[in-house]
Amino acid sequence: MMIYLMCLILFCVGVYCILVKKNLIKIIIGIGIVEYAVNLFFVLVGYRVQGRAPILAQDQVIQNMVDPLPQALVLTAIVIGLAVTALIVAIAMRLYEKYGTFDITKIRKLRG
Amino acid sequence: MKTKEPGMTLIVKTITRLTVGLILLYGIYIVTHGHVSPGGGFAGGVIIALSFIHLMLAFGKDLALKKLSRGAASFFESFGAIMFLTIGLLGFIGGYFFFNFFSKGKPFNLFSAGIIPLCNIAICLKVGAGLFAVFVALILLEIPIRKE
Amino acid sequence: MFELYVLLLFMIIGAIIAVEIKDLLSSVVAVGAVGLGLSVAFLILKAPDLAITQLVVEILCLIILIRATIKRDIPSVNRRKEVINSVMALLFIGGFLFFAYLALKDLPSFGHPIMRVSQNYLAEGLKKTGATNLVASVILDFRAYDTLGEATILFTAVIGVLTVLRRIGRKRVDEVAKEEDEYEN
Amino acid sequence: MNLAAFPITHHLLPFFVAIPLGSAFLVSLLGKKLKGFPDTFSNLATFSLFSLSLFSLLLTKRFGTVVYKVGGWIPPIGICMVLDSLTSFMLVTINLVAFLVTIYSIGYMERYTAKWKFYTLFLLMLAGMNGVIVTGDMFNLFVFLEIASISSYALVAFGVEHEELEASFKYMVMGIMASLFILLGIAFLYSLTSTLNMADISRTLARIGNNQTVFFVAALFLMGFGLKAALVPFHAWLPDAHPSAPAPISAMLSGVLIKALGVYALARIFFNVLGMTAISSSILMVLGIISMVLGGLLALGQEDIKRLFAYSSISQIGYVVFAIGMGTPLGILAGLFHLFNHAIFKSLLFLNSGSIEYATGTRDLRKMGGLTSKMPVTGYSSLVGSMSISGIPPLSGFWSKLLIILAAIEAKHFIFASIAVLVSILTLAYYLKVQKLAFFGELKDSLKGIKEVPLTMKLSMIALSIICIFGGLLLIPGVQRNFLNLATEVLINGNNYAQVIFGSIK
Repeated sequence: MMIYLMCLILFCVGVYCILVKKNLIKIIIGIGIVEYAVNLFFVLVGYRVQGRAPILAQDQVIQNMVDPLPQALVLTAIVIGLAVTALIVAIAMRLYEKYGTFDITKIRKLRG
Repeated sequence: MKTKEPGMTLIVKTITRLTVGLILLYGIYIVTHGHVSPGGGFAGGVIIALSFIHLMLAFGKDLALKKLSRGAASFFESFGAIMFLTIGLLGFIGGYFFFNFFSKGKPFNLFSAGIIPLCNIAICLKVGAGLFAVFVALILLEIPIRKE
Repeated sequence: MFELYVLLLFMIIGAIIAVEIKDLLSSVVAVGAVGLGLSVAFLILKAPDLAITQLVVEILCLIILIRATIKRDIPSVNRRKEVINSVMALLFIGGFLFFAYLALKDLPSFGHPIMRVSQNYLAEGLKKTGATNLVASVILDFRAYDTLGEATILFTAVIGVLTVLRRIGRKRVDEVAKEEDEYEN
Repeated sequence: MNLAAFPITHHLLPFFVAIPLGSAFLVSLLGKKLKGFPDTFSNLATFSLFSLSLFSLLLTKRFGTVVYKVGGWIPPIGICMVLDSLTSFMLVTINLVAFLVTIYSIGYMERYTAKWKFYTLFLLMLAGMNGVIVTGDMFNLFVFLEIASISSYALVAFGVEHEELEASFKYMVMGIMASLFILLGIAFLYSLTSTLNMADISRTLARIGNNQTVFFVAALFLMGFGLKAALVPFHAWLPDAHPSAPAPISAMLSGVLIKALGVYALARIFFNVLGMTAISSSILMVLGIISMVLGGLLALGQEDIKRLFAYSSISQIGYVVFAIGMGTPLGILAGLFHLFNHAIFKSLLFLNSGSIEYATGTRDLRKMGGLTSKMPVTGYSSLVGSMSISGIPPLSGFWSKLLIILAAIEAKHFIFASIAVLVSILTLAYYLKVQKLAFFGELKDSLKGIKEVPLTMKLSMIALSIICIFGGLLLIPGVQRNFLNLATEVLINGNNYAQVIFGSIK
């Protein structure tokens, strides 16, 4: 319970960063932090007390493994995070090229 | 007086020369043993891409591009994607999309688990080539310094 | 599980430093530390696959981010405090945490997942797929369709990056521009 | 594996995803070398998808709900694909618009560089949308939602000018936030129910009963999918992102993307998975009404033609969400009908704006005038689209708006019904403004030399306006029973969804 809450606090640090900061790179960092928090939450959900990693070993009967499904999902989520980061960094670099700054308050051609 | 070579200092270059092969080998190991030990196509693919990126950071972009050109990278990427989709479609042999139609083999062996190692290889090709292509594109983007 | 608490505390502090520090490069390094902490946390939580993946992805992300920030911009981030904005954000976060707290009460407690469906993977994974790494058996056999999606996302992002980095997007009205731009070859 | 127990026709279900994915990979592999290959191949792909979706209508009529087990794993162990009437309704809508838009792109995209990248991303976006519609698994829905979103981020920035990049960045930040909220919601839901299959979640939740977690998850999903659908407190990205994209993409984004990722997902999850309650119903209705009014008011003041259309999209999505939120059979029917109609006329209008930009090089309404004389096809089809969206009888928009208002009266929401009528008049006002400024009046001197657009662009605009004119025919009892009513029943059924799914697994 406490550990879930700490994980969500990490989530909120990222959200705060996205909502308040005015620098493109800071926003990207905020997105990264939120991603970490969500991935960690998923793995926490599948953890089992005294559990073993879900990998079988030869000639050995292992009981009480942790849940493999969230791990598989988080693997997908990490890849999605990487893909998104690569694309958003590319866009941020193009914006820097066009405007000469990472400051979002100076990047304002659009009205609303 | 030497002409300035591209890349970093001699120390970095020497160490890179020693380690880059190991990194590549480790990536291949991770990919091919994805179904018996931790790792898999994705992690291995990233490691393989990192070995090329390592080369690029140490020796400059020309050498790395000579080893793996951009055309080849984008070809491997599309090829890996098509290979993965084809494995999925071949599942129709067994009756379903993504059916594990291969023989399962003996557990704990390298050649076991049906389509899983094949999928790992396809993903590794895709991921390695794709990430390398992204990195090269980002490196080559020269941004003019502007004075307002 | 004591070490997990310490690690999470470390990650939260690292995240706050990454958010609040002025210098962009330091900020990127701090977020890298958080990512490595996450990788260790995965190891403690018995997820070696994820630990490996997180580690290599973190390295790649750091290289990309450092590449984007190095020698760019004046390090001082705009200091003009927008009080209203921060207060709104904090209010939203407060509300979010409050409702999350209520919601967490009704979840199964930490360390005791229900595992109704996953039981099948543990019991039959080896017999039905032949893979001893059960995570691999889930991502590439039971849920291979998800992985197709995942590979496609990466493919999309690569094409997207190449698209965004084109030098010229539009042809002028009467200009017969050359088809391929300089990033092609 | 016994094939006989499973009719061979059911195997077409994976092809809704496999065809666009495969063609995207092939276009990216060969498109650079072979001239003309991207054009022909993409059109072939979207055409075959459209025919398949029409065939899927027959399939649902014949077999009812079809559940396809991917990899042969029985759900909830594996992922399943579900084809029910709502799915095939959405598939027809999406693939129809996509087909007509690809025809249009042949001519229009000549103005941009790197056409093969455009087609690759376009097909990936289509694959993502079809995947979202067809899936029966929560996490799989998230994965395909991300495919569609990421390709749309890149497509918004396709012109790589200042505004496009800025709009794309804004859209991307918002979109990623939305995705992460959705992912967090899925994590909570997984912890609570220990399954990812939508039908299984629905069954488990019905057993658990009321729960704080479900409430929180509903809030997360509302935020996430609300952002994707651009409901009003979350709408800020849409008026930037939709006008910045190339016209065919604006048509796809406004016409179908916000509906597939936003409205469809919201409806499916709230009705069939979480279960509709009085609170969620009234929240959806209020959000719908606010979007309707605010979108309409903001549209009135716009001078940029595409921006005006974008605000109008917010307003019309408000209608759809409001109608579906009522939860009554007539309301849902009206909402789905309006969804279909809006997909048609909004893509038509965006294609018109693209034609204007193609011919004149401007999007500013004040610089246009008298275009009908020079561009008759664009002019008249845009007239049809405008009149249809503002609800002039006998065009399709009139019937769906009438049904929405009737449904509101039937459900005794008289205030909301009168607001809907007023917003309809507002809609007429700003579309008359478009018609007056752009197509009627004196031809400006600077526009003397313009020409009508190429044939392929004309073809798709004509096709869309014909559907607009005859859209009302969908309400003829025989057609309505098979197309709209069946789709409505899926949502009305609510939690029985689980029984239907598990009943039809063979």
